[in-house]
Amino acid sequence: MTATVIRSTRGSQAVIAIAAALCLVAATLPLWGEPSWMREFVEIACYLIFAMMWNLLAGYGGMVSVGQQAFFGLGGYVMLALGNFGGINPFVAIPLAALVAALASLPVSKLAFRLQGGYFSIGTWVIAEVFRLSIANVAAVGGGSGTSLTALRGISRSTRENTTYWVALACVVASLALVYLFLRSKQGLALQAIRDSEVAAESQGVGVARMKLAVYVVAAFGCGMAGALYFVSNLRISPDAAFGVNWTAFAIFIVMIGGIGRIEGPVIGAVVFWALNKFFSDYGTWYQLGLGLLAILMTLFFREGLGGFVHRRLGFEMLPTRRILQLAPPAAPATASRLTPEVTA
Amino acid sequence: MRVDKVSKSYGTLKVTRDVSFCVEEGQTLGILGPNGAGKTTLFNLISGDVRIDSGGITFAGQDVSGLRPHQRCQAGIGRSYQVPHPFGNMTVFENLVTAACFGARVGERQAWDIAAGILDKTGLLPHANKPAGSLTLLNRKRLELARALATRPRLLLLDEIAGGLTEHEAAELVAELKRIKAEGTTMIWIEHVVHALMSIADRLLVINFGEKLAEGEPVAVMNSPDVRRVYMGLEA
Amino acid sequence: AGDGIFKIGYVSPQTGPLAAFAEPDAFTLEQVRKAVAGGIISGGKKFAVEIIYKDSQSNPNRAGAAAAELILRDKVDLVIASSTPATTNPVADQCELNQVPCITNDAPWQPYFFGRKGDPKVGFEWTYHFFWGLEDIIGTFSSLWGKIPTSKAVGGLWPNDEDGNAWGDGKMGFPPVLAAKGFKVVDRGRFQSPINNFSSFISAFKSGGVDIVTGVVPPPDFANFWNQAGQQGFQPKIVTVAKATEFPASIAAFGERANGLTVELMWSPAHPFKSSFTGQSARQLADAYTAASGKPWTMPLGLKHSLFEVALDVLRRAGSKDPAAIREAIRGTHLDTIVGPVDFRKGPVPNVAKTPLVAGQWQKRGKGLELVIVDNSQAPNIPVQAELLPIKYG
Amino acid sequence: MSTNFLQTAGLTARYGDAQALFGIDFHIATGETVAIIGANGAGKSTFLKAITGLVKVAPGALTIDGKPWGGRSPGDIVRQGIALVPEGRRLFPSLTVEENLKMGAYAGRPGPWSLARLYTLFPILEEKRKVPATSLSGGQQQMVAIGRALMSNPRLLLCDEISLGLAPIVIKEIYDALPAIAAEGMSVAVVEQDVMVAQRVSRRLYCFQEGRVSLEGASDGFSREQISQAYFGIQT
Amino acid sequence: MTETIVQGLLLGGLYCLFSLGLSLMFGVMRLTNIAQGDLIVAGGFAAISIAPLVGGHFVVAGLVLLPLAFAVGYGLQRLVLNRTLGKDPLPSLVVTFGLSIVIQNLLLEVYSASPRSLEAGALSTGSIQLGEELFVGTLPLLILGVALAATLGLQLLFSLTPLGRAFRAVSDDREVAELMGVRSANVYAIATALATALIALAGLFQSLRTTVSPADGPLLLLFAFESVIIGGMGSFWGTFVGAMVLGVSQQVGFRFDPGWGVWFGHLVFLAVLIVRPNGLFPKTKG
Ligand SMILES: Nc1ncnc2c1ncn2[C@@H]1O[C@H](COP(=O)(O)OP(=O)(O)OP(=O)(O)O)[C@@H](O)[C@H]1O
Ligand SMILES: Nc1ncnc2c1ncn2[C@@H]1O[C@H](COP(=O)(O)OP(=O)(O)OP(=O)(O)O)[C@@H](O)[C@H]1O
Ligand SMILES: [Mg+2]
Ligand SMILES: [Mg+2]
Repeated sequence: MTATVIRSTRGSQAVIAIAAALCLVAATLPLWGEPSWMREFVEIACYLIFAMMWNLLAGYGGMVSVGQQAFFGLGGYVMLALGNFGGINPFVAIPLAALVAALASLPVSKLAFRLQGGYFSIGTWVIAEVFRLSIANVAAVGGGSGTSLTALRGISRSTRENTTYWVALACVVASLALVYLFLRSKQGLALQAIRDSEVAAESQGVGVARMKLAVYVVAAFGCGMAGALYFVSNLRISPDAAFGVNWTAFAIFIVMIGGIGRIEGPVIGAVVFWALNKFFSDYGTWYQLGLGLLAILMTLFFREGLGGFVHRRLGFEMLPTRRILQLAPPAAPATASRLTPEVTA
Repeated sequence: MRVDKVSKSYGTLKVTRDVSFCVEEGQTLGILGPNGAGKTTLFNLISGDVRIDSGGITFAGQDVSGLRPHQRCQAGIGRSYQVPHPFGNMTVFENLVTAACFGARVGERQAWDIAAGILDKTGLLPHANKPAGSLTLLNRKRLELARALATRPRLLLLDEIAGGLTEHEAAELVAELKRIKAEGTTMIWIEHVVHALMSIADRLLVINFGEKLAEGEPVAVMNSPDVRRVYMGLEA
Repeated sequence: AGDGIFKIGYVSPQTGPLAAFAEPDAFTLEQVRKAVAGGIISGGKKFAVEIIYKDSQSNPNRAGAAAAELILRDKVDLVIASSTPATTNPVADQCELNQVPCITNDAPWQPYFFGRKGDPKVGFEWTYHFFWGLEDIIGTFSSLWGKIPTSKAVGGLWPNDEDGNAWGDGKMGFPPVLAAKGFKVVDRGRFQSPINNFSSFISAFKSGGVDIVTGVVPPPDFANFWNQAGQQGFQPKIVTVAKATEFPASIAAFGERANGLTVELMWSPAHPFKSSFTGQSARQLADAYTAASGKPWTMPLGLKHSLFEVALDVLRRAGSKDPAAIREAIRGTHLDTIVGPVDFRKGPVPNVAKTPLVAGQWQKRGKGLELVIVDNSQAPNIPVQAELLPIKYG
Repeated sequence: MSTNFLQTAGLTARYGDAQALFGIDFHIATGETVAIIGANGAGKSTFLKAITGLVKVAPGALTIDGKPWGGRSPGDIVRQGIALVPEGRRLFPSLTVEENLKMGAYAGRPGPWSLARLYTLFPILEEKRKVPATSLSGGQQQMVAIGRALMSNPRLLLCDEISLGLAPIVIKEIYDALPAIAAEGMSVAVVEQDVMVAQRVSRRLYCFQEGRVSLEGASDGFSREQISQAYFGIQT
Repeated sequence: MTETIVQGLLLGGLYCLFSLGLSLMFGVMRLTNIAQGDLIVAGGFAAISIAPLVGGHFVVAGLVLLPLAFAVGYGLQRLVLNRTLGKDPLPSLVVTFGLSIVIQNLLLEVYSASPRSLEAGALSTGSIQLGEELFVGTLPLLILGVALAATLGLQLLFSLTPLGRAFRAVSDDREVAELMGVRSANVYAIATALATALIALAGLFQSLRTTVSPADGPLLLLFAFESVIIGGMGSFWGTFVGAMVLGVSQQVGFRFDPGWGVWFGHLVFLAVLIVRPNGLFPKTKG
């Protein structure tokens, strides 16, 4: 039997086309935009990548980590060390730093995976603290006081800013594409299966332990990348800034607003977060308090998030991962007009 | 496939005691026994969901007792659960695609074809794009079977898939199982619906209190006084 | 439309553990805004002055981001910042990278300069700082400690942060100088703040015969130390710990046991200086603050005030919004401020100007405690108000 | 004395999207013993859960003493004197035998049953009262489960497959205790897979099939064939 | 060395108070309260605010604070946390995490970032001399005593009273417990109320022993958490011992090098996790 499977709709194709066009326009931003826009983009890009990784872990892998800042900070410090001491261009050091974070997550997972549920969350936090305290005792990177990235001194401001911006854009597009393709692939199926029932997934041939580890490592890679990127643009690092739990706090906020367990969730959440930040961040304490409250209210009363809401309203998924089996291939013109078969096997 | 003196305890409760049996390739073994006799536990031991305390399990000449469940599945042991465990948020079709991709280790495209074929055969095709969580119990049980089939098993473990079926449905199921059997698949089937089991099993195994009570040719087993008393509750 | 307006960006830790430093901000800003309400004359033209105030949340990360926002979004002409290296360093780093003039204070110059990997031969291009340095505080403290007979054994409480690392540094910090002056230093190493148990310090201090305790310690840690010292019967004669005992609010938390604590004093109502733009004396400024806020005076009041004094002076002399012109004006600063003269031409290293430092002691005056000057060895022009008293134990 | 103190009319129940009961009409009189039989998944347990409030039903679907009680919390129902011995015993593992029994009295209904009286009924439990409940043998655990339900001094005792996983001899022991328990005018409804036992202990009998009542009437009024028919929907 | 251990045990007393509430809530509801540390800090600030209103003595402040905290905890569980319970741990984690942020910023707004402490009078520096060089502070000793009493009290409550049975029963099998007439929503609320009272007590002692400031919460949570895991989940004596182990480990770390004390505590925690994933005294069921 030959199956016809639909993997995207007109709507979702339009979304992807629009996104691609936006990316192209965005790539030319340094030619016509304000430097401050680039700066804002880079910052929000770091939050977005971090939040996407958290979503992958918590929303798809069922691992609610409060310690991803361990890899964020590690990424930042490795980038700095490579740049300041290794003489490597910090932009080149970003992927290397992400790689180191991914490698570091292997032994870390051995510890963290011994805990489940809420204990996993706080356990990962303890591990992040161990990272923070360890780095804080390394005098070469300034100990508890932190240090500055000197490797970029001497490069003109506009070159530095434009490059940072392009690198950030590339990182965001790459992470989004990676997550999207991953979730559309076989592995994505396995991940969803694990989320629904670990026992059954295991009995259907899915290597649950390996899959979870893979997700954890990928998330560490992404978080490390976000961290390296952030500190390339920020130029100053300290253990408290790099390993602060507020990174995870913002990620949780972004994901809960946008909709947990959906690819577009963090993107929507990040846009909302950016807007809130722009208009309210000067309210300091009250702003943060409001974010916390909003996360609570979303969880209690609006768990699908904005992404879920939009999905219900639009009637189609913006970035679908589903496989819809076309039931009667030749007939059913009504469906065919709405749905476009993408792949036929 | 052979099971050699396997035992399992939960705390002080010995659920399986030194059970041994073997199934020839292509044959169908039926397992009977009162509730809580340890039948499902036996399946859990074979599929690897639960580790055995002692004894060994050999499948197709390979000792599988040390393998993880997913490895056993990939080795060809497919199972369905007594309490259905569908991937509730995925569609029925995706449930099967997952099983085919990872259990039978085929590529996506091929998995689609396998999945669609099995859906057709098991009558789930109309439900293909529904979330599995929205199925009725009956269809969930069908899905259990379909998903197990999608892993292309050489040995199929079926846990009470006929329970609650009407006469007509049960007959259809038996016919389907006979087809599967004819393709050369080995089966072990736990079932309380005795007549359905009788119509397909080559041999029967009766378990009581984690121990083998009787084993052998179906009619002979069913007529043995022990079985009539313990299982059917009939004073022989 | 920015012509004719000088924009000053101001970063300060309004919230977070360092918030005590920002307590006088509201008062200072109001005072400055009133003073420049009619604009200032620079290069013969009239400029309005706009001040944009950002919170660092006591987080170096936020401080850097706030500076970047000021530079890139608000397009400020001059960035100023103050209160600990955690604020000054990231802000100055941002300014240096974005080529915007920057003036900071209220952080010893060594953590500022060397903490930012500055080279004494080269200096920085855009960023300037005025405050005292470790040589002043070491000088003041050692002079202070010589005033009464002690065992000359000094116990150090230096945490693992910007300040602690600089103060306790084996080459630039307290230990070598104290050793040269005949003090014995008992240093158990940098501790990770917050820390809730000092018993290992206390037993080391006791066995080392320590009579003098010094350090630069966040208030909660010091509270722990001080309580536990009491419990363990450790009774040093002198306790001179920076940060923890600088602020009336944290002193109030220690209650009676704050009596006799000593601290470095960078500004007080008794300082014989006047504001360059309000003409107030130090006493008048303190009184005005107390009248407006109902709170006792605190050291950052003078420091914040002086920061704006320098900023406004620089802008008056700059003559235009050109960053280079503003930078030249900073370089040429020679101004008598409420914390003393600021002169960037002399500095110990490029980009740094020094202001005077004395030492004070919390002494019982009437019902409450008051911070009075007890040592002026490093700044003889500031008069001493009282004798140093050893801490009394009831 | 055929006052039907508890009655259901057109009772339906669902688990999420899956409907499990499709309009059950059931009644039981004070002092009456009724059996419910049916295949796996027929909905027997669900029916008992619906009565006790664990599964939500429409207010009018369940009447106690002529008043609607559907949709109330399990606590409200137990205070009305309806106690359930749940399927699979479900003792509290971290409580001792005696603590488990005391939990039964949590609702505080006055009545004849006390720890002392239970211990005379099941002396073995007094011996074991300090040990964790789950370390008992299956039959003893079932005694605890029954005792726990009795401690609430119910007017109606619902027993869900209390013979599950028990040796026939133990089953006999427990069912022999039932008349003594019911002697004081307590109603009893037993769910049982073993038809013979069900017929023996009850006065009337309901047979469930796929969420519907397929047979109802006096227990001794049915032939084995009739019951098989109602049970599986097929001829054995 | 003796001194290090004695000091470690005294520190453990405080950690034990930090962690009992966490242990209780997890034991009854499988709920991990990320706001634990911030609630402790809030308790400390509440005590500081109440003390001057009732004449300044901390004992009186405590007597006012405890019922107040009980009520707050009851309301919190009834109105907020009960909605998050279920098989999926995510909602309760996100909500308590959000709560932690809300509490921190609320405290910052109300009390500012300045650290504050509760006046303990002579108690704060009082001590008992045990050996030539061995002083034991009266206040830490009192805290250890209270921790011991609280552990014992909880253990007795759980093992001897109907409420304790209900706690355990609901934790084992909520559905069947409801069949017995237990109102689980209410039982949960009482558990959280008790936990919150303990948390407030911990906060009171924290503000007596040292200072509290709004940003302190997360670290306190980690200490509480480590105590619970080291001891083994769901047993109060385990938590007590876990707190002692953590206190002594940190103290040993400090003795070795003041920069590594807390770090060493974390390391011991991770080591326990590797060697005995279920803690030193896991609760055995069945
Ligand atoms: N995870 C477990 N922990 C403790 N006891 C268990 C566990 N799983 C099963 N048991 C016990 O093992 C015994 C056998 O259970 P099993 O599920 O194998 O029975 P079964 O023969 O499949 O019964 P049924 O016909 O009802 O499906 C039962 O007494 C059951 O309570
Ligand atoms: N918690 C649940 N969630 C979803 N469906 C359920 C649940 N419990 C039972 N069901 C389904 O409801 C239907 C009736 O089940 P029920 O347990 O009442 O059957 P039963 O007659 O007691 O069977 P058994 O003899 O196996 O105990 C079945 O289809 C079952 O799968
Ligand atoms: Mg079974
Ligand atoms: Mg049942």
